[in-house]
Amino acid sequence: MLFWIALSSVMLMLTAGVAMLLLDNYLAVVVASSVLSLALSVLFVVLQAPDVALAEAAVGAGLSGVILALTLRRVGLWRINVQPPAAVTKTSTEAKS
Amino acid sequence: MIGAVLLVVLPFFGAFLLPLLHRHYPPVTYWAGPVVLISNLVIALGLWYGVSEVGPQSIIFGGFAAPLGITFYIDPLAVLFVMMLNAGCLVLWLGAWHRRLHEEILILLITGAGCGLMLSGDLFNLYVFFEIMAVASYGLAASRRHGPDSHAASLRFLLLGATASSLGLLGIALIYALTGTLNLSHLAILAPSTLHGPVGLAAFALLLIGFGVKAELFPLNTWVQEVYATSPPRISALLAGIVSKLALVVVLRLLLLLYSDTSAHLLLLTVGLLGLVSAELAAWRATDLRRVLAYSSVGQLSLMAIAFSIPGPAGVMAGIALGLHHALVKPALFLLTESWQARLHELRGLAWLCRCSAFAFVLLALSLIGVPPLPGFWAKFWLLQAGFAAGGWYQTALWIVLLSVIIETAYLLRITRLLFARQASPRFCEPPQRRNLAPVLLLGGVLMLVTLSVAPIGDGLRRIAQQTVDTGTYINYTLSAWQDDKSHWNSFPTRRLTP
Amino acid sequence: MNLREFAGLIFLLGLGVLLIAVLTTLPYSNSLTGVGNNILAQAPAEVGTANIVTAVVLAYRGLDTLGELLILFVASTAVGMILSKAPGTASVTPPLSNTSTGFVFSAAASLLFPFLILLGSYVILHGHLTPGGGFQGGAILAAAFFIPILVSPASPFKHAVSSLLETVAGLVFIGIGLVALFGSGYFLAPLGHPGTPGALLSAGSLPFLYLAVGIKVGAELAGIVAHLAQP
Amino acid sequence: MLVEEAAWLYVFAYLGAIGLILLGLYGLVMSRHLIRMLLGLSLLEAGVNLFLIAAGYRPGGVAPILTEATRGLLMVDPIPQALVLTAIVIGVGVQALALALVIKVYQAYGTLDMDALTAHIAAVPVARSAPTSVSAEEASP
Repeated sequence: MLFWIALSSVMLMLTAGVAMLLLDNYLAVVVASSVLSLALSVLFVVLQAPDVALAEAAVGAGLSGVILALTLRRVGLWRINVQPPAAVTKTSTEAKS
Repeated sequence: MIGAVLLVVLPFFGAFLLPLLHRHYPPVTYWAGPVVLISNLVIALGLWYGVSEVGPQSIIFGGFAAPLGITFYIDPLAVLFVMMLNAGCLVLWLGAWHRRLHEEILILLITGAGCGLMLSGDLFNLYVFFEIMAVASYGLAASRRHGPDSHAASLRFLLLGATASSLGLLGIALIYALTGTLNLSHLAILAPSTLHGPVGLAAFALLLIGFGVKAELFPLNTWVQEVYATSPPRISALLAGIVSKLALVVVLRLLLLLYSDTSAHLLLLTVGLLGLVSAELAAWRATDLRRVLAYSSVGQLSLMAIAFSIPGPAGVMAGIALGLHHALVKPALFLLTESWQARLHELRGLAWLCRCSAFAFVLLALSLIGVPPLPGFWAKFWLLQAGFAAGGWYQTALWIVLLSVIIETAYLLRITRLLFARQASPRFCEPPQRRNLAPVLLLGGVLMLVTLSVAPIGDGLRRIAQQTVDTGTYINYTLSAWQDDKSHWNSFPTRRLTP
Repeated sequence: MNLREFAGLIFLLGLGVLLIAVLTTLPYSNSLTGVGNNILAQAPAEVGTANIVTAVVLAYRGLDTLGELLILFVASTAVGMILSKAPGTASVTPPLSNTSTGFVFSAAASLLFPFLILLGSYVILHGHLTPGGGFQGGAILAAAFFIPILVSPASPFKHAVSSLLETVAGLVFIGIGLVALFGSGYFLAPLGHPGTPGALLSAGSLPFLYLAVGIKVGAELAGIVAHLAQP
Repeated sequence: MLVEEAAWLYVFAYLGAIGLILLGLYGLVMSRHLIRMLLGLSLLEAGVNLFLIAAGYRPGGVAPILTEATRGLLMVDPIPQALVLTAIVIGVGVQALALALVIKVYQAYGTLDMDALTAHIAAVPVARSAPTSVSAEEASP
């Protein structure tokens, strides 16, 4: 039982890690980073570190995802539909005005 | 030895208190910093007196004996650099005309963390203090008010620095996995059987990456020129002149205590040589005064790393001398050239408009090159002496060092020639701003004073170096709680010490 | 592929091979020293915590915890410095979700608030008994305060209050350490009687230290989120 | 190399940690987008944390929390857990600072491309007005 929990959480963790680097949709990236933290905290529980698991779940999955999402909103990447990067970036003159 | 604790805690206390006080009484930012720094300096002088009278001391935290809790080890090297840090921050404080709350908080935190970094005898505690210093430097590097460039440079600095310190933490994890302890003296006892192998060397390389970013070591110094070109001179002076040395001193401690085998020394030597050559060549090609100074700072720190990589007290002495000399000269240069043109070709003929600052520049540059009566000469002389005595690879390395000194001479003399050029006059020149004058004069005065008293200072440094390489004393003092029973690592007595 | 990427990949490959090779030589917890074992054996009697990780965090390595609080303090100070001095670039930022935040969200947020406060306080105050403590509880407390910001970005966040809490909590932490320094001679030494491990009122001064850690972490994290959320 | 009964847990944990570290470094090296690089950084930190926890694990050990049920049993090493608690919070602080810088950089340049930033910095000594304007403003508080 423990074997399968550990195996599946490692697999989930690594998959989420790859997804974080490859996905184009930043909404999905934030979700992937939270999934990674949750899988990691499951692994911490399996490794008999409940304190660290709690911290990882609260800080990694919750808070870190929130600040990432807030930043993405302020740089204009927080959108459901993926657009080509040229349309996403705004020019510096716009920013200055 | 309560003083050593206060040395760290006082700046932190001040930093916590500053926002609250500022809200009710804004002028507090003008004197809170100097008060903390001066009291720190007084405490450090007291420690210096104690250390030179009684010998090295160690203190423990929380009342737990050495390998279980965190220890501080107070020896002349640590106290010397603590004094350098506090005095340097105080001198730079003189140069700040307008004080902004956040900057003052960050500088206080750098001071406290730097003191802890010098004194701490626990690997992870070193990492924590190093991180405080690093994060505060990222903040300071981004502190120019109208500079998006400084934000960008700070961001690049942060990415490099955070990556490297994560790898450094990986090195700490490897060491912990191999030995099961984090106390430096405990590790020093265990090192010959556990860390002197390929895995231990890999851990050292990872730690070198971690600490090397701030120490401006070879592949990790791309941030240096960007940050120093975009941040205010006061911050550049602080980071280049003072903070970077501390990281290198930590590397020296690790090298002496944990890695006394030759491969680690050769690794540091290689890194230092590569950094030296690349930095001097880059400085020669640079067309921007700030970048020239930044690259020359990388070169000086690489020289210091080379000196530290030479086994024995002679190399350590040369390294300390190089570090202290650079801490005198480089902040003065950064502050002096604040109001000058950034581009080299616009400096043409500047000397005929503001003579005093041009002459001061030439004096500092000559000391940086190492022209005989000035202290820079003696630091380099001691380095060559130590390298020559060490023999082997180090003698080969000396040729590269000499070559780099020639390149350094070439670019600094080129700037001097531009300053004194007759044919074209600059469009305009401002004298150095008054706020920078006091620190520059102070640093220059100290430089002159050192020139006049090289012999006693050399003797003092030699004694400090002797005590620094004496790792047996370090281990005895920090592990005194269980030194009577050294044969059983697994069953050492752990008792709660009661005063 | 430029030189930087090439060098990076070489480094990556080397590090991977190195780490895999290292795995074959690690002692796998048959550690040479008894530092961890000694702490496991001594902590309940010496410090009085049932959760030994708490004993390590606050008693054996209390200085690291102070340092970690300072790093958060540095980070929040620097974030405040960087984001507060926007010279008139009040750009319009769209709300976090595409739909406007409706009644359900705001009602849920205000309903959640007391529960999160309760949960956070519980996790902090039982840090010496069960898994959890100042960091975890602090993050939960922070969540209680920033969830209203996420729901309606216009809701005001009192930076003055959070900074006051932050300062007081930091001063309490250092103050307890200094009391120990002048009382028993050791900075951050556990004060008071250890008591019986497992009781709520045990472990001397450690619960107070963890309370200070929790409030400080909570206030700083909430302040950081508020800075990032409000242009 | 591993003869213990619960050795597979070590294998999973260490391989997972190495996988995360390498993924994170890959993201940092191969990507030029600031957000991706920060994601790589957080992957790297997570991997290092997992490595530390795995270094403190003992086969058959229980969590280091003393209750009636665990009295007398073998416990895992508490020190790495305390270190990782610290490291997690450090990681969040650094990430928050980095994201704040990302926001400012985006407001100034309108781009999140690392190469563009490098180009901007490389062209820094364009105007000498920067230091004087700062000092002029700072002199009159």
